[in-house]
Amino acid sequence: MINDKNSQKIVDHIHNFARKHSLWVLAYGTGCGAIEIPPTMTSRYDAERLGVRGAATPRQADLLLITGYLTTKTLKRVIRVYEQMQDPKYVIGFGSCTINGGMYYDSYNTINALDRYLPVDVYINGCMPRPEAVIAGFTKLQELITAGKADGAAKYKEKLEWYRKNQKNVIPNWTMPEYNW
Amino acid sequence: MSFFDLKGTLSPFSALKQFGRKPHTIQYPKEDKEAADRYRGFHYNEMEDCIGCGNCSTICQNAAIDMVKVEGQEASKGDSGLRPRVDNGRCCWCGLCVDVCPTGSLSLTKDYLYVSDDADSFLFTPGLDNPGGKDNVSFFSTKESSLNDFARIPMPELEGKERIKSFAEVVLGYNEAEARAEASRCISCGLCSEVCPEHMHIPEYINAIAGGNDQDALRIIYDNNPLPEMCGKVCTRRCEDVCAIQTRGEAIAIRWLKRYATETADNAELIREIVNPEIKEANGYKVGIVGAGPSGLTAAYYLALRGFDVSIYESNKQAGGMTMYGIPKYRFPEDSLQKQIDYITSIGVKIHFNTSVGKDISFEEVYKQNDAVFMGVGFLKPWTLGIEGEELKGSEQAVTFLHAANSGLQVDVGDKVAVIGGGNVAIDAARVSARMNAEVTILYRRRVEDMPADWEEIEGAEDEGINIVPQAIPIKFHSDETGRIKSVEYLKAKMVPDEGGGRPKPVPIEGSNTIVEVTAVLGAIGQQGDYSFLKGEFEEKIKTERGRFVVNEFQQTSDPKVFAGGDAVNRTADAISAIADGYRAVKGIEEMLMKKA
Amino acid sequence: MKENKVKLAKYLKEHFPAIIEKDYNYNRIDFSINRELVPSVLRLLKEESGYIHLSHISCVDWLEEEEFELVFIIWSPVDKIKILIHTRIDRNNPVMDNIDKIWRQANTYEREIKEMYGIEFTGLEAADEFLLEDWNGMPPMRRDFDTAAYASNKYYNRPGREDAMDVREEIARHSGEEIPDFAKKYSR
Amino acid sequence: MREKATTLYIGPQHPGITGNMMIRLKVEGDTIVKAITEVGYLHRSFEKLAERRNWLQAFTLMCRFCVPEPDPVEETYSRAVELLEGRSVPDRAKFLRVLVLELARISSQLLWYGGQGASLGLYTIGQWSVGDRNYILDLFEELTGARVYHMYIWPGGVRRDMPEGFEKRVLKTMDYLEGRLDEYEALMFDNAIFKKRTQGIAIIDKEKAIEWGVVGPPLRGCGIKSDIRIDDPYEVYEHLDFEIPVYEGGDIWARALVRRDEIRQSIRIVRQVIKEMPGGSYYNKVPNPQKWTIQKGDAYARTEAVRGEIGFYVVSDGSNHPRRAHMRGAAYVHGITLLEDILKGANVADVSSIMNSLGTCPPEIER
Amino acid sequence: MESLLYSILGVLVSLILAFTVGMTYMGLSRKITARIQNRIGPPFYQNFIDAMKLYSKSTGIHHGVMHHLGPAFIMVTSVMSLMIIPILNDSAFFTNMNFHGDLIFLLYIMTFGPLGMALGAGQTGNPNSAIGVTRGLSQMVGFEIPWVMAIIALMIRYDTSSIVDIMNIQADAGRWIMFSSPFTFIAALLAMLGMFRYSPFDIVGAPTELASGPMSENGGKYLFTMMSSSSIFAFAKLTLYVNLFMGGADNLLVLIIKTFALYMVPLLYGTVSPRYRTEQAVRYFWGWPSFFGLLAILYAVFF
Repeated sequence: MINDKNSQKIVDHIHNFARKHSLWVLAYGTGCGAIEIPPTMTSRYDAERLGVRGAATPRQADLLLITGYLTTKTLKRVIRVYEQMQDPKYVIGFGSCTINGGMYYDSYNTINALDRYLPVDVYINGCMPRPEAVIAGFTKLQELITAGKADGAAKYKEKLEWYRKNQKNVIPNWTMPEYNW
Repeated sequence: MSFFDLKGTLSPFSALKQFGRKPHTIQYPKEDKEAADRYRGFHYNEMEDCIGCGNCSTICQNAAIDMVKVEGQEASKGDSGLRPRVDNGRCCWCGLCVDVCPTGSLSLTKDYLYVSDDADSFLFTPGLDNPGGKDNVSFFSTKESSLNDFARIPMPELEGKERIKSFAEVVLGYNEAEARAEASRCISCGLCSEVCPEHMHIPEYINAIAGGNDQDALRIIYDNNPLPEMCGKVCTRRCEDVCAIQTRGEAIAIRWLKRYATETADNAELIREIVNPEIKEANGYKVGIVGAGPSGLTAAYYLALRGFDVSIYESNKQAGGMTMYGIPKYRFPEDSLQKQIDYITSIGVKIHFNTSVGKDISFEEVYKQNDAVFMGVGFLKPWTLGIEGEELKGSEQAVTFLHAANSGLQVDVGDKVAVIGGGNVAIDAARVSARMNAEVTILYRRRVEDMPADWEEIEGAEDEGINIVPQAIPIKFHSDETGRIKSVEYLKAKMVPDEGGGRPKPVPIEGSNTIVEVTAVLGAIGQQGDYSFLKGEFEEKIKTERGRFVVNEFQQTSDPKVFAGGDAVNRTADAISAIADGYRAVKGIEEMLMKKA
Repeated sequence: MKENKVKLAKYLKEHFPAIIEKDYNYNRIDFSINRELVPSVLRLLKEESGYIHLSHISCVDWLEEEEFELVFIIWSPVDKIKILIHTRIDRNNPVMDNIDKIWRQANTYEREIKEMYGIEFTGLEAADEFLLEDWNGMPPMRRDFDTAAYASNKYYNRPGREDAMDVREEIARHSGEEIPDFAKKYSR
Repeated sequence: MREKATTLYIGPQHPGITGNMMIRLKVEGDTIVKAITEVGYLHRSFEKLAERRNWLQAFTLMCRFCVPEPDPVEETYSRAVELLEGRSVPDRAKFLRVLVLELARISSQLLWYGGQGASLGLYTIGQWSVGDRNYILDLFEELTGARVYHMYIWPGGVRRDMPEGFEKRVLKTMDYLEGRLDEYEALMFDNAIFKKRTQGIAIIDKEKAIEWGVVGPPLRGCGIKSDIRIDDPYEVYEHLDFEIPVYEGGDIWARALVRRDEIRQSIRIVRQVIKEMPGGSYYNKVPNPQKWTIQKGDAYARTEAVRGEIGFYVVSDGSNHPRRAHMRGAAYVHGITLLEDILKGANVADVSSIMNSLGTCPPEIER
Repeated sequence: MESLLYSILGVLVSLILAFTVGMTYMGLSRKITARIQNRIGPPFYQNFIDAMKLYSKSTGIHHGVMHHLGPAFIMVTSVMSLMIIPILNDSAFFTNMNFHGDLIFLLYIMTFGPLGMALGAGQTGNPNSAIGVTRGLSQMVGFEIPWVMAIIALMIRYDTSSIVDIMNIQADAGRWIMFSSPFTFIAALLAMLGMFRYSPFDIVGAPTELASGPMSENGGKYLFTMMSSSSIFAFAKLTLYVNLFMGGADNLLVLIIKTFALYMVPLLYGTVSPRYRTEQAVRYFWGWPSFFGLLAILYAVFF
């Protein structure tokens, strides 16, 4: 039987293997942390070794990097972009700003805690995280995928209403469709 | 452009030769490149060195550092018991916290790696969460790079030779710029105010001075100290011992700053105008105070502010107690004291001078006339040396000597004086003698660094040409044919470490007898209380223990109506403790009387 | 440089008697003038004196004085002097003349100042929104806009830090010190 | 035949955009008829935040103004504060500052190599130059303790002295880089296709450059010799021997050549600085930061950053906070109005290339 | 009947072969590029993992029927091309379904894919896709000219429109057409640069210009389909070139060596070149490659 539990497990295993070794990162530099992405992706650190490569559009990407602070203006676009990505999708939050506001905790234009608005799978410590830390973030995500714990996207679907409420709270003029997979 | 750009087509292919080159990729996580020696990674806090001043928390522009209670770190003198905790969801690793850490306990390490799926796991207590960080410290604070100013603004003073010519005040005081600069060194932690017996609001008034608000500073000071000018000049300033800056540098000159603040008002009216105290309506209670020393004056002032009817009984003709009669005038001029006493009397405190309780008026009378009594009687009776020849002419007690000198009486000590002892009284006596053109020698049992006197006083004495002979134990005074003292014989001592862990003990070396020629000897090895005025039932009622009154936290003696303070109560025996006693007694008296009502 | 500055000040004084100068001992000279004359001063300096580079336009909110101060910083590559032209405008009715006809780049500065301070530039042609999106509060760079309060109201701060203590208060509590209210503003 | 104009959004999520901003293009075929920039995606309001911080706390904010090259911003802020307060800086600090600034210039130019290459589809150059940039960042890490946000140049001097043997490592890196630069040039500047893609594209003529207030390499690419390091010298630049590369043409190619030559000049400066580095103190200590007040007044400092002029207008009201710390970003002017103007009539394919050559940097536009 | 069975089986086997080899080539190309770029690069099997992952992704995008059919069109094109192209010389198994005139059919079918793509991408409504498709078609118009010229020259010269015939002619002569008709080869080779869409001809999906052009709206399984079809197509094209100009291959090993060597040409040129603009690319193809194509035809006609 193809659909029984054990074979599903094997299929999942294979899928997870493929997913973790092929993380396509959406090319969206949302904040300062983006400056360490080029070094990570280029010759000195070469994240492509781990199967991490850039993807030009959200449709093709698996991984959204929130590289630091998000202004409300960007948040609106990020939500849109995130929803356009195809399952399974992951989010990595870079540095202090995504965790608790970082140095912009008192700015009127930046959000403080990213996980109120998007499900975050991995946080990387640093301001900004250096390439080693970024790669460590990728490997941590890979571990989570293997363990089947990188389920941010599922959580997002499940708690969509809660996320929407928070999102609408900080984005004054909500002109987006209610959901755009 | 040429018809066909051959070079432009072929030259780029030179890039292909890179194929043969070894890639320079760092194969993290397979191989790791260590962070630089100065890398700013996670914090590390040396828990034992940290004093919990919270300066890191103040400088942090991200509000990332919280001061929290940490297990195993208890508050103690000079340590708030709190330790920094960093929110790595805020931190930007600028390292300012390291650069402002006065102790240098906080540093950054080479570690920087932390990834987690839990956003709440980024709170981090340096030192506790990374005990191994010590070996990894990379960005640390040195005295050179630190943002703290470790050097005190030097206090202008009279030259050593100049000052022994008269009793003019030695310390000249900061000018405005110096005071601002000195006050600006303060990091406002408040560790000082904890050890201050009176818990003065030190960071607040220093901040006020730094900001140029001298009058506010004075107002803050008068909140719980009615004799700030005295404290500003002669306080033993234990606050400076725990100053956060003092851990690696020179403490903030808290005393001199207080002195500066008090100089904003040069007469009692001005003080009153600046402080503008709120005086409560008379509540009908009467309080009698024995002794117009610091504790008595303090109690009187705050009681008067609270609407009590206060009378002080003072045996001398001037108020101030030991600060008047014990402290030489070059340290604490009389008009400074007078100004403060004028201010205290201006708000309604009555002082009965030349009224010695026990002689001119009996204690019982005082006790009956008032609803409460406060005793700030001090230690007047000096300890004697108990060696041969002490009764000789020319052998005197330093306290007596100082009393006489401060009362303006002529005292003849001749031209060679030996002072025995190492406390402030000894130094005072020595320096007063020096001003009487005597050649002074101080004999002290232990080493110079063991002397209980302030180091500034010792230095001052040395500047004035006073010879300090440490490790000298007098054994005999020799007399000349007129019965006057001629010389002091002493034994040299060696320091033997104490097995119980206490400070080393001086042990005389047999046969090391040395004789020093003198015209007078001043003994200054301490004083004790004289409670002969307590007669009859009071002798029983008011308990003493080891020469001191037994009091509770409100300075209440075993007779609920009687309170006591000052040297006769506390062991530290300094002005500020006396003031603290007085202040506490005010609360006690108020509590007792108002509650009863 | 000194004589250049003197010459310049004299030249401007001739044309604009109301101008107030302030000299610095390096290559900077300041002029203050009322706002109506600013465009003519700038035009004169650009076209006649060679101050062709507009380096900066800044705005300072003097809340206590109920005024905005606008500062135009211009530079001459020949004289190598920077001139700061200050002008004060009423904070309650902030209107300024548009100078983007003199320097095209001024357009960007004016757009930002308009958005951040709410200063109206007469005749400025640009989209309303510049940096902010759907902002409907007070212009945020004004001194009376409290960004910390706004942020803490609007954005979520991660819990878990409530056990933080103030060192000063903790010490005072510990030792029984009572800090009077009037002194508290001097605590850190 | 006139096609109907379609609207094309470049950004904010787009691989070709330099940073996080958006350009709305009206396109007919491959030709742009109208371009509207939209910024604000990175607006953190540093200047508002700086007003809440004290003078030294604000300094940690400053390097975040411009992500690709934080050091000139730190330098400008520090110098503005020093001018305001009248604080002097020790000579050694000045040399160290120039060292950091020039290393930052090299590192930023290397990043530009990558950006300009990638915008035209030449990814190899980016892999090389951005990879080699790490060697400069390693030097920074050693000197300042961080790779990108150094927070090294602060009011009164610099934060730490050079570590031991640092000079040697700098020179070694410079030698290595110089060798690599030849390889970059063979790949990029000799390349016929690169020439085809850049020559005659996005021309700014001299008059326009002045009228629009163009600064930095774009200005020098129009044949105007203008560099604040020479015109309004700061730190020790007037004592150093270097040239200002100037090229005629005003197109992407000329700007690229200016940048290419600037790296070599920066290497030259770094070598001189290392050679002539004086001894002594590196820091004229500021007072206790909590209580450091600066007298009333204002100051304006300018710095030649990689993309042009950075200015800092700092106002003090006598307190321990800046009343106003207003930055003029290098790309502030040509990143918006000029870009909109240049894009008119350009090919869609060149948008990214033009942005890279102008050095558009949204974080410093929006701050 | 048996031969048909063989052919069908052969097609299936060669499909798997083409997929595997094509994917491996692309993986290797990433590795080789990486080495030129001073880095290590992904493992050579990275593309298989990528394909697997893309296949495992969900697809929730609906832009209409044509959007779904676009990738299918390309797949069909690739498979059909592969079916026609013989893999090995004189092999009953690997000759596939060639027939007389297959060269002309190939010319037609090879343009079919991009057209299908165009239809699919057009329906997504994404302007990037639309512009990308326009560019792709323009570019195709560019490289088709030298390519068709080269094929015509071949057909005139050898008087056949069958690939197998051409392979046999080379085998008989013992000389590759590459050497006997160099102009034809050069024209075809230069056209091939365009076909492979490596730099400087990666105009269609230029990331920094158009995100990823026609693929902008395609993720997951669509992208998987495109990826596998393009690797099959790449292998088919390479085999075709080997067959036409390099004497075909007697066994698989020779085939792989020859195709890989040929594959290096666009790949290495790509790593060191920036991208042309569309009109520059078209002008390029209409320049030297077409000139050589014309030369080849003239040569074939007159000699």
